[in-house]
Amino acid sequence: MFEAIAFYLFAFLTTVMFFIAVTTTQALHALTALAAGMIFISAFFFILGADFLGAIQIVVYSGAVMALYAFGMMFFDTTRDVKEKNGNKYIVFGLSILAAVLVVVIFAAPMVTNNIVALHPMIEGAGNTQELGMVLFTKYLVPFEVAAVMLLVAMVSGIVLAGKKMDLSLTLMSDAEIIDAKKEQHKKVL
Amino acid sequence: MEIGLNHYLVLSTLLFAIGLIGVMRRKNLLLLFFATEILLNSVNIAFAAISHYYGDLTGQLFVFFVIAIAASEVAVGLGLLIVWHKRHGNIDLDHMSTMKG
Amino acid sequence: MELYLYLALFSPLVGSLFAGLFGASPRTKIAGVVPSLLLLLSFVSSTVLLIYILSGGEKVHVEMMTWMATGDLYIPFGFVVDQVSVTMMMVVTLVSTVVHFYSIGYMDHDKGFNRFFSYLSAFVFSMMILIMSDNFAGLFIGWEGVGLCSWLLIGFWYHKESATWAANEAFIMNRIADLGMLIGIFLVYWNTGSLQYDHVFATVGALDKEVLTWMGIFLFIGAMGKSAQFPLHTWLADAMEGPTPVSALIHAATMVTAGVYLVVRANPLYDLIPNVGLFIASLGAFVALFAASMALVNRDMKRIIAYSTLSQLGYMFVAAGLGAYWVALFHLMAHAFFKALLFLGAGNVMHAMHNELDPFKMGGLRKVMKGTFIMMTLASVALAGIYPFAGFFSKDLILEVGFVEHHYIIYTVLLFTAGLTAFYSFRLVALIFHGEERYKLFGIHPHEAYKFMLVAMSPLLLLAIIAGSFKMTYFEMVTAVLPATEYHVHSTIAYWIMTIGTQLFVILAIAFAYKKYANNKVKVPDGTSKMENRLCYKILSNQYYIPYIYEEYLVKPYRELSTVFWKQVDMKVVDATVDGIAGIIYAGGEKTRVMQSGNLSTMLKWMVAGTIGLLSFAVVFGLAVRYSGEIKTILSGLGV
Amino acid sequence: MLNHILSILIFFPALAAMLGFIIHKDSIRAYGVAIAAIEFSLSLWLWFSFDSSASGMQFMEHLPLVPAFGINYILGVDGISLFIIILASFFTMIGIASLTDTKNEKNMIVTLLFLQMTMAGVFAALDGIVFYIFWELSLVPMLYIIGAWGGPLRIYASVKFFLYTFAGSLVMLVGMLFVAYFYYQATGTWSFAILDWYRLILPESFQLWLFAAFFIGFAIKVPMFPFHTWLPYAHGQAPTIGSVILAAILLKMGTYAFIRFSLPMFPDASVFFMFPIAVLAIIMVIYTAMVAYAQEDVKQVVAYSSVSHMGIIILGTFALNVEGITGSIFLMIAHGVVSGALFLLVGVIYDRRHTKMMNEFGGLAHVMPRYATIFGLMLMASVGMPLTINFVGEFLSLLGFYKQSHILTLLAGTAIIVGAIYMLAAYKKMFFGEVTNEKNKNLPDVSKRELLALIPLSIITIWLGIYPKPILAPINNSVESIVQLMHDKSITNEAKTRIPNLVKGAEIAKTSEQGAH
Repeated sequence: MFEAIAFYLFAFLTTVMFFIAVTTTQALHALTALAAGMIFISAFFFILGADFLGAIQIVVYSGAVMALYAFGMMFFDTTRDVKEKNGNKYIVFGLSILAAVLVVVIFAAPMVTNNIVALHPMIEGAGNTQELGMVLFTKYLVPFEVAAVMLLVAMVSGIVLAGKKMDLSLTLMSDAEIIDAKKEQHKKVL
Repeated sequence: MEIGLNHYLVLSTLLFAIGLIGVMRRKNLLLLFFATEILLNSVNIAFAAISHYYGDLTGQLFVFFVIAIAASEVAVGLGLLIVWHKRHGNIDLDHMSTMKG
Repeated sequence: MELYLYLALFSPLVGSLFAGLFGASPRTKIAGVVPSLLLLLSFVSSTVLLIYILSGGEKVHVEMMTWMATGDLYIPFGFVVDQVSVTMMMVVTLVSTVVHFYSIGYMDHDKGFNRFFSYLSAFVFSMMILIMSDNFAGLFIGWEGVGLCSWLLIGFWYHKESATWAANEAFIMNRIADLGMLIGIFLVYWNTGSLQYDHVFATVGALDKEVLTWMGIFLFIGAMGKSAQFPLHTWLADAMEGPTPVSALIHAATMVTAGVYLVVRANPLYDLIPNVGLFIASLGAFVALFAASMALVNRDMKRIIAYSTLSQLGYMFVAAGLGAYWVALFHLMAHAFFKALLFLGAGNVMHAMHNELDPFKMGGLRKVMKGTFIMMTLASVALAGIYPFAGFFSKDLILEVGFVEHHYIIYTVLLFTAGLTAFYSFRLVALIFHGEERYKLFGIHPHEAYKFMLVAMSPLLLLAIIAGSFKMTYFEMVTAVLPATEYHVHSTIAYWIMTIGTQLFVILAIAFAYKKYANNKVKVPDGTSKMENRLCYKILSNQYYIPYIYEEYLVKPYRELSTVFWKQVDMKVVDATVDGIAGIIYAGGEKTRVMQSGNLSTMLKWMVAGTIGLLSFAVVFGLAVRYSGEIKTILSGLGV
Repeated sequence: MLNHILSILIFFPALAAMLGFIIHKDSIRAYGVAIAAIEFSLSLWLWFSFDSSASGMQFMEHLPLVPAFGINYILGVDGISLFIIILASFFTMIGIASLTDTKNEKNMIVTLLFLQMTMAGVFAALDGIVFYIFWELSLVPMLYIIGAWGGPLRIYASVKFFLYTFAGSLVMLVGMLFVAYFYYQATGTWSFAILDWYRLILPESFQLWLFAAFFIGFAIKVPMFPFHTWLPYAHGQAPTIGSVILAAILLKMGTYAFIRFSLPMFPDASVFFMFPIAVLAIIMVIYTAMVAYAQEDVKQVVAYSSVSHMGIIILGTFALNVEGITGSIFLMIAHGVVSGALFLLVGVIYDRRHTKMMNEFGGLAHVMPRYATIFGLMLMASVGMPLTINFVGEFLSLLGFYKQSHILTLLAGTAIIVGAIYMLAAYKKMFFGEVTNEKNKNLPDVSKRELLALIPLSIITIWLGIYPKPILAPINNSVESIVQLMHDKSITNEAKTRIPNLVKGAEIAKTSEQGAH
């Protein structure tokens, strides 16, 4: 009973949050709603007994990713309303709903529910984190390491891409210097 | 009122649809990224739920990797976005048409 | 005897190759003399074989080597000399030897002298294969070979448009008939399992009547082409574009008689199908009359003789069709002698008249060309069938055959044609040799041909006179293999009435021809005289408008249809369809290129649409798998 | 060495071609001729060591490539493929020998040597995938030859040639994959070996579809009506050597594949489709002959005549009896020789006048008597004159098909009429009459180098016309085994009656199957 209430509650909350995130015209609102939705999603993980994932979800998504986005938004003019000039709303909603229905149909098809045998059955008496760790560092070690390298590469690339001219600090420069730097930048661009 | 796999799947689908709506209607690239995050998360829920109901850890591992990928994607994507913004002064999708065939 | 067989067969080939060696070099006498001597050798060998056969020898049968062998099919290069083929060999080698020697003089000034002898000897070789082969395939080799040589020789003066046109016409028309021949051969093979004459004719009796009829018809179609029977006759008159010795050899004495030879050779087959035989005889009688009528008014010396050949071929087919094979063969032989003589005489006249062919422009030539005059007159007498010349024995025999077999219509037609034959032959002789010397109007100074040419012709003259006396010897020899039916009118009185009546009729026709054309009043026609404007004259002189009809309704439509096929169908339908398919794909690319607007938002929408497409596939296939049993029953219910 | 002679035949020219890149430009020609001559003598050696009394595959080579899917490098020749391989190496040799003032001669020779590799590969391959690879590879050098040395429309022609044949062969590939899959279903192991496939007895409905799939690939290659339109463009634009090889060898791949694949694998479907294909073949014969008659360009006449003759080959193939199939294989060789020679002859006059329009010529017999003679000989061979090579093939093909249908054979037989019409008309336009064009007055007759190519072809034309036995006998043995195999395999009564049973051939068929392993 408790599980059901929790499910429906969080389901409602995530749906609303995400819906706000995709429909609002305020970028800040969207960011906030998204972050909230992420946290609510971690609740599902906890309900499903995937504690480790829940924790990761909060740490990585709500923490790291959202922080990144927040940083990113600082570069852009976020105070301005986001213009959304969409030609046909029906296409957008129609396509999405169609896709959703199809996915449901596929999952609801009886053949999916049968014949699935667990490859890595849960180990009785071990915590979720421990279980995951055992699989992750045995069978999925190589992908794990690859993912780690990928993250590292992504980090470096993110810094390299975004961090040009990071050595110039706007707060420490005089106004004239800032104008010069901007001019120089424009020249480069052009 | 037992909550079964199908409940999660329906939820996941619903969120996926919301994500798709976002993907299609957002013109601001940053907000488009938000929508992709929603897509990824909806799939994550489905994975976790299936993993739970079948007692198979593979699903959870997938979620793990998806999160890792999402994180890297954000890092690289935002980097590119910033570069673009620096060059063009906007991150509007309609202005990105160099791939016109 | 095999040695003689090979000598007879291959010496013309050697001669041809020898002359061919000089093909590109300037005229040398030796290129003409050597093939002629080799042909003489062939003739001597044939004579030896004839004597051997006459003295009761067994037929000579050799198998030189395998030609084609696959599956059950086995075709060797086999040659047989029996009573029938030895007769033909004699005719062919004799006439061709004479023609070769004659040509040394006739082609004296032609720069294609060497080439000419190469072709001519090749022709003789092909003809020898045709008559000596012991199977249908070998016959077909010769059959096509003579067609090829005829093409080469008709088109010998290839710079003349008319000559090359006639050559192609002859070749193509023969090809039409050859197709019939080929089909006949196929029928023979699949029904008897062999193409060897011995085997085929031994088994042919056991076959279904219908099959036999078709066999007979298709083989006869082949014969119709070579022997220029209606409706494939037009090439023969046009073939007169070739050098005159060629006309004498190929288009009078040998090649055109190949059809008759085929029917005679296949006598066991035709004996079994009298209906086809009757058809052959009727067609023969028709052609005899038809060709003779065209010869009546023609104004081209060589064409007149060609039509006369056609007419005589009709006679031969009458005999062959009515089962009197030996009579047909006998007339073939006799005809070869006097017709070749006639042509060679015409060649002399042409030489004298600087290639003028219109007899109305000649006249009175007997004073300058005594030898030729005598020879042509005698040949014409033989052709007309006056006793005791060769034609009397052979041609009147055919009339008797018609009478005895109770085909009175055929008999009447042939009798009438005999009169026509006499008329047009002597019309020609009268116009050329008698009357006023009209050639003087055209400033020509005729002269007699070389002596040795006349000497070369003399064997033919001799045979044209005396060939009839061989009748009984010949009969005894040839009936060893051919049905030995003697044709005698039962009542002696009727016989004498018929014979004398025919003779009188013919002589009257000759007298009429002389009266009309041998006087000094004959003028060169200029298209104004009353006779020339008559309808029947026009029809006859235009050869019943048949060449015109062929040109208008076969050749032109074919040409136009070909162009339509190329320009309209091939280019605009078939090729355009292919290009159209490519175009659709290309246009599809062009159209869908718009999808790649470069606008990421639009592309994302497409991406979603694509996802939906894939998902739908998943659903559809999932359902199909789930309900495959039901779908199958529904489909089978629909009869798929 | 004899054990690997087929591999040597295939890869020797390819290796030599690669080495050819480092040969100096001036000596490349001698190098090419030498390589091609060695290749030709190797193929002759193949013939001499070939046991013509045996009907099965000989000189088999076997090397696993992808064992999991039964893809193996299997080579072998029988009487059917042997002579086409020899013909291919022969034409490569005389083609290189008779090359005249070609720009980038080095590239041309290298390309030709590569082409030789693919041709040998196609006819020697006994594995579906290997066959397919060589089949597609053969397009590339030809594409290059047309595209690089062709006439003004060369790009269009080469792209059309490539795409058209490529599209067809893709369908064929699908068919091959399905056959292999079916083999897997039936036996539990994968195999692409053709000899394994021979043993499959497919249900009739499968046969029909598979036959259709293979048919499209082969028919475009042949090319059969209505898939023939790439050919005139390809011939029209290709340089002489390209046309020669295309007509002499590449087209034969289609008809060869019909005999190698379609007939033994799908006997019932072959019988089922016999009449429709025969009708197509007859349309091909008559229609293209008429189109040929309407042409103004002598090369197009020869090109369309090729299509017309291929119709007879198809007809002989689908006679489904020993006479017909033997005839069609023989006609493949015959047509290779004759059409190759005719294209060379057209090339001779094109080199001199740089035009192929017939109305530009006329009276050439005066100016170039030797040329006219050789052309006349080839013309007569082309129209099927007895005692020339073509007649044997045409006669046997038609004879064979006569067993199946009288009327259709009669119609197809008109080939000898319509063929004569266009050929003689073309000959008349070019060689007869007076020399009207000033430019033609002083044309030199065929040179020694050209004679080098033409004389051997003339000799073959007559020699094999008079004495076809050395070729006919081995072909006959192999064909008998195929026909017997077809008879044994066929399911429907129709097929059993249409395909003759050669009792004496029964043993041979079995041994040839065992020879596969």
